[in-house]
Amino acid sequence: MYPPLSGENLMCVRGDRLVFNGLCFSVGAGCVLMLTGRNGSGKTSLLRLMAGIMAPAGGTLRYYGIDCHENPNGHRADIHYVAHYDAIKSALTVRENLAFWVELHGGGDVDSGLDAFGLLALAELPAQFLSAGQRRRLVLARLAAIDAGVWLLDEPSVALDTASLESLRNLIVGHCADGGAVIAATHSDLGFTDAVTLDVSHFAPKGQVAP
Amino acid sequence: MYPPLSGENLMCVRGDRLVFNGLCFSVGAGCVLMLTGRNGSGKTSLLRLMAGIMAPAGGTLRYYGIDCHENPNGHRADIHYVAHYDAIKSALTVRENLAFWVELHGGGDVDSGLDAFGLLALAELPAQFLSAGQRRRLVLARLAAIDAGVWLLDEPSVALDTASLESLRNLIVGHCADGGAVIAATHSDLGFTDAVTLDVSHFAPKGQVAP
Amino acid sequence: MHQLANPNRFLRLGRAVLPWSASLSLVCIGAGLYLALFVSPPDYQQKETVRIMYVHVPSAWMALFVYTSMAISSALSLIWKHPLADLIAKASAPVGVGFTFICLATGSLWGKPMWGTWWVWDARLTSVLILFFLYLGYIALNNAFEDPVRGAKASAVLALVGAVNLPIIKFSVDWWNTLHQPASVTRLDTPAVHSSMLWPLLLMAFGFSLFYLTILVLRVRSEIAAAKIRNIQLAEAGG
Amino acid sequence: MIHVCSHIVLRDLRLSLRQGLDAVIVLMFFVITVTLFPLGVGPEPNLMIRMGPGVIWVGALLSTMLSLDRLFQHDYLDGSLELMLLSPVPVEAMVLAKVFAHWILTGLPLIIVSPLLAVLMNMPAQGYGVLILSMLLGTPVSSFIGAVGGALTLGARRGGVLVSLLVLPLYIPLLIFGVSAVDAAIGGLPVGTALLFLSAMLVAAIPLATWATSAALRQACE
Amino acid sequence: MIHVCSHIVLRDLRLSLRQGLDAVIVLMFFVITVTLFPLGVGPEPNLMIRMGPGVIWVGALLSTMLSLDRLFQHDYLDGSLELMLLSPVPVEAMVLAKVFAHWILTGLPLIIVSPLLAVLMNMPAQGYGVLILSMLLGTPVSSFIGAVGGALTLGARRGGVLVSLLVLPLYIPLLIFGVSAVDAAIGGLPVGTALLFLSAMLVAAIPLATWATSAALRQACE
Ligand code: HEM
Ligand SMILES: Nc1ncnc2c1ncn2[C@@H]1O[C@H](COP(=O)(O)OP(=O)(O)OP(=O)(O)O)[C@@H](O)[C@H]1O
Ligand SMILES: Nc1ncnc2c1ncn2[C@@H]1O[C@H](COP(=O)(O)OP(=O)(O)OP(=O)(O)O)[C@@H](O)[C@H]1O
Ligand SMILES: [Mg+2]
Ligand SMILES: [Mg+2]
Repeated sequence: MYPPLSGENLMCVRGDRLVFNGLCFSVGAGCVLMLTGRNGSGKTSLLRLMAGIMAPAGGTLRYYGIDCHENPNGHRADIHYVAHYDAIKSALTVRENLAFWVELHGGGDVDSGLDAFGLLALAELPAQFLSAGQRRRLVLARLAAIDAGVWLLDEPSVALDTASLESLRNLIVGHCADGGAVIAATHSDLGFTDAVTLDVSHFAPKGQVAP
Repeated sequence: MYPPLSGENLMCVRGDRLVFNGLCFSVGAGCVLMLTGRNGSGKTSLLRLMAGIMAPAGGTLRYYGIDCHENPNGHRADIHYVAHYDAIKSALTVRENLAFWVELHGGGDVDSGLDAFGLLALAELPAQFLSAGQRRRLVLARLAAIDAGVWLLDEPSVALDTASLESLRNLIVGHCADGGAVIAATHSDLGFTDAVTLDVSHFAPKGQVAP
Repeated sequence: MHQLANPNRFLRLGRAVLPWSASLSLVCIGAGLYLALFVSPPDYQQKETVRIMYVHVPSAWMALFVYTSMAISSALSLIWKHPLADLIAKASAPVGVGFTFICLATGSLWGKPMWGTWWVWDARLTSVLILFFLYLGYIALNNAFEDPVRGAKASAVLALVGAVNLPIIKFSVDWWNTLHQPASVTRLDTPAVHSSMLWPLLLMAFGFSLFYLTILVLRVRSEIAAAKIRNIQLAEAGG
Repeated sequence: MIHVCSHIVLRDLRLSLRQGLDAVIVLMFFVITVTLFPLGVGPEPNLMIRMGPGVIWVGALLSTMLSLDRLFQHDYLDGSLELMLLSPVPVEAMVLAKVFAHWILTGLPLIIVSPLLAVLMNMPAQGYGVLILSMLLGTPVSSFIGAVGGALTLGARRGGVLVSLLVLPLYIPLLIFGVSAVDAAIGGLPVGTALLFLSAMLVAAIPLATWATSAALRQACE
Repeated sequence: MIHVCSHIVLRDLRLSLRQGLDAVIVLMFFVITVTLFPLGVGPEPNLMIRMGPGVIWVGALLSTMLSLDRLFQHDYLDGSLELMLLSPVPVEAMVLAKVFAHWILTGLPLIIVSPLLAVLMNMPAQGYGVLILSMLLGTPVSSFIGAVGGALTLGARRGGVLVSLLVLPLYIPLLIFGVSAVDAAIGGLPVGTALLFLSAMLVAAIPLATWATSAALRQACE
């Protein structure tokens, strides 16, 4: 029984500098993995490796035991990546924004997605009028609308008010209950006491000045 | 003895809808004011009013008792506004980025600014290579490099690691000790127990459904 | 809502004006056309084609007049932030495009017999073409923002900048030697046109102006309604 | 597959229709640039007839080029592109869909107004049919070539100008054959070869450009 | 004040030099567009001589227009503009500084290469001096007008194309007088009036455009 996502001594190089090396991890079904580490330690980079956006400079990434390098598609189709940026079109309404991604992933439930973050009231508003937190909620709504096994969240809690933070937490709990896997990079703890944490800073190359 | 910044029943209209109304506040010298409230309650809008970027649709904003509408410049020259966005040029190095703002405000100390957030090691790196938190630190470095009486901080702690968060806190404490005023909008508390908090949501127009 | 306080007064005024302006403009244009086409004499050299003038000239005047009023109300909206001024300027633009187009079309129709070509790139014609583009630019800019307020402000600035073109159009015929003929009616001294030609001309001009007024009232009205609807929607959408 | 592609097309169409007079603006640019030339060069009728087809074609290519940022730039900047690449939809399909949308929004309108400009340039009557035909063949090619340029320059600063730099040289053959076809028609000569070349370019561009664009997009999101 | 402005200018210059031969790219666009015409229209020498000045001027104006996004767009998107407006520096000074930088990066190079293109268009010798002179007067105007357009379209959808729509009509007078000056020089006629008009436009543009641009920038950052 393989874990949904695991990596063996992954190496990451950004630009021409080594960010981390020999990083191993494994996220079982129904588990949450917290990525911590100081700024610039490579959390975002690691998440991008996991999402298959960047290829690792070394080591292997496995999706249910299969090397992602061999079948990238199978692994991609089952992943949600929530990044620093929000891919929101300000000309489209909130609903249209979400609906597009649903279509692209071949189905899902828009309304329940909006509902999960209390966006139904704003559904018909052009996304340009959204505040920072409302935008973030629209991004996160993808998680609820489209189902994928592995969630990769890069500082998901940014700009969220307490209520939305609560709904995010519930969403994650529910996802894990369904046997999904969640990997979240964050500085403020999301309050998952039982979650495994991985400090990316440990894998920084030796003798590097702390940025 | 007037407070550095105060407002009397301010009204804010974004697009053509009323965001908040009848909002009063006053920040004394050496004080910290925390803006809280749910997403879309108008924290950012309020900060933009305070910065003089937007004119209030109603009410008056006073800088040391003088209506900012009368002399916008005196008040602008003494303000730091740290927004959601980071005005960073990826083609310039970290130092050049900061230096430009220092020049524009007619003087300041670049090195101490960089030092305050441990960016000296990265000073000569092109800003495009910075991680989310490093970018944020570069933005905050302006606070330390250029001195202004009133700081307006919009979710300053976003993407900061614990170390940087600590230095931010120290910076704010030091600023208050020098008789400066700080207004910060945030969802995660920055740990200023003695700070006054103002919940912007209270001033939402009556009978509006919560988003 | 608070913005709509005095537009309401405009609405009341408009309701009073509308029937008169509408009917009167129809009457004037009708009478003018009749006089122009059947009563007024053909020109001794231009023959029947001179009748084009009775459409061409008034529409040309309107093209200039509408832009002028647009520029003025833009200035008002920028200086005194008068919400109604925005609406008026915005409502004027399409009318102006219409008249400018008519002026261009009739002009080139006239040019074929008179100058032997549809179009010459002389100062007058070119400056009117620029006016046409300016109108289009104004409309495009006005609609280019999600936030209608911003659109109004930006296009107001554009309208003011474009106002430079007006004197150029007006005096191009005097400054440069153009094919196009100089002002003969709108001269400071007495008009150099026989009254049998002058009357239909003025009637048409008057009718066109009333037509402009009518359209203005109608469009501003609908604009206000649209603003009201938008407000209600946003209020329902809530925070 | 088709279904998903149609959704991408629809989204792009809706985006640009929402965005006010989007297609119209490109059109206006076309009209204005073309009218600039008589202004610049001086409008002798016979000179205009000589210049007409060339100016119209140049104008069309320039305005296509200007509208290229609509293709990928925005999606790249706000991260949509990255997420699209992560989606199960194959990149090639996405590229085809987006290029098609771009052509509907740019090429088609250009084709529709070009006869009017031909009138302005007082082009002889026998030229019109071929002009439209040549543009029907040429504008899709220009969209495809533009897609490659747009994708290659993603992330490069000054994208806008750089694109034109990459794309314009590739437009030159289009220009030459397009113009020569129209000129031939006006001169009453056979137009077959020129149109044949244009069609050949179209056939070649579809697979080549799709492949190149997809590759470039993947790199851009590394 | 002057000191601060110089810093804004320096920063813009440095930015665009860092960004890979920025000015060079605009320049190449200029060269390519101009060379497109002989290709499109067919290179009869006498035709070229007639077209020469017009094509060069059109090319110059188009490439200025293309480079307008460099003026404010980037600063607007990343928020720099807002912070600049917050700084004690008056907006008008900032606008002047940025327009000046833009001219150095765009107008100047265009002026420098235009003689070469004139050779390419085999323009008679007596035209060169006036060509350069007219562009010396004209390009700053085009930068100023462009600044207005660029500032007005900040945050607008389809900014890029919209700018051209707003700016090109205002460029038409520039084009007419610029070309007529060169034509006059080639024809051995007096060039005084045309150049006078160009200078008049420059004098008028500086205050008017500075005001309009500043107003537009303030609006954009509301
Ligand atoms: C497309 C071509 C043309 C355009 C754009 C055009 C434009 C104008 C404009 C803007 C005016 C108003 C000037 C003012 O208010 O003082 C005007 C007036 C006039 N135009 Fe034209 N015109 C064109 C062609 C012609 C032609 C071919 C003729 C006849 C030979 C003509 C005869 C006149 C006359 C008689 C006036 C009235 C001048 C006066 O009394 O004020 N126009 N035209
Ligand atoms: N450009 C705009 N046009 C119209 N309405 C806007 C615009 N920008 C924001 N709004 C509305 O104004 C309200 C306040 O926005 P603001 O960004 O101030 O909220 P906020 O308190 O900062 O929220 P957050 O905590 O998510 O940052 C929001 O409800 C938003 O919908
Ligand atoms: N495009 C790039 N080219 C070169 N180096 C880069 C690039 N992007 C990031 N880096 C470097 O890679 C390192 C890791 O960046 P990354 O964004 O993964 O850090 P992070 O852990 O996400 O930091 P944060 O907590 O601030 O988000 C940083 O030190 C940064 O300097
Ligand atoms: Mg990160
Ligand atoms: Mg906010």
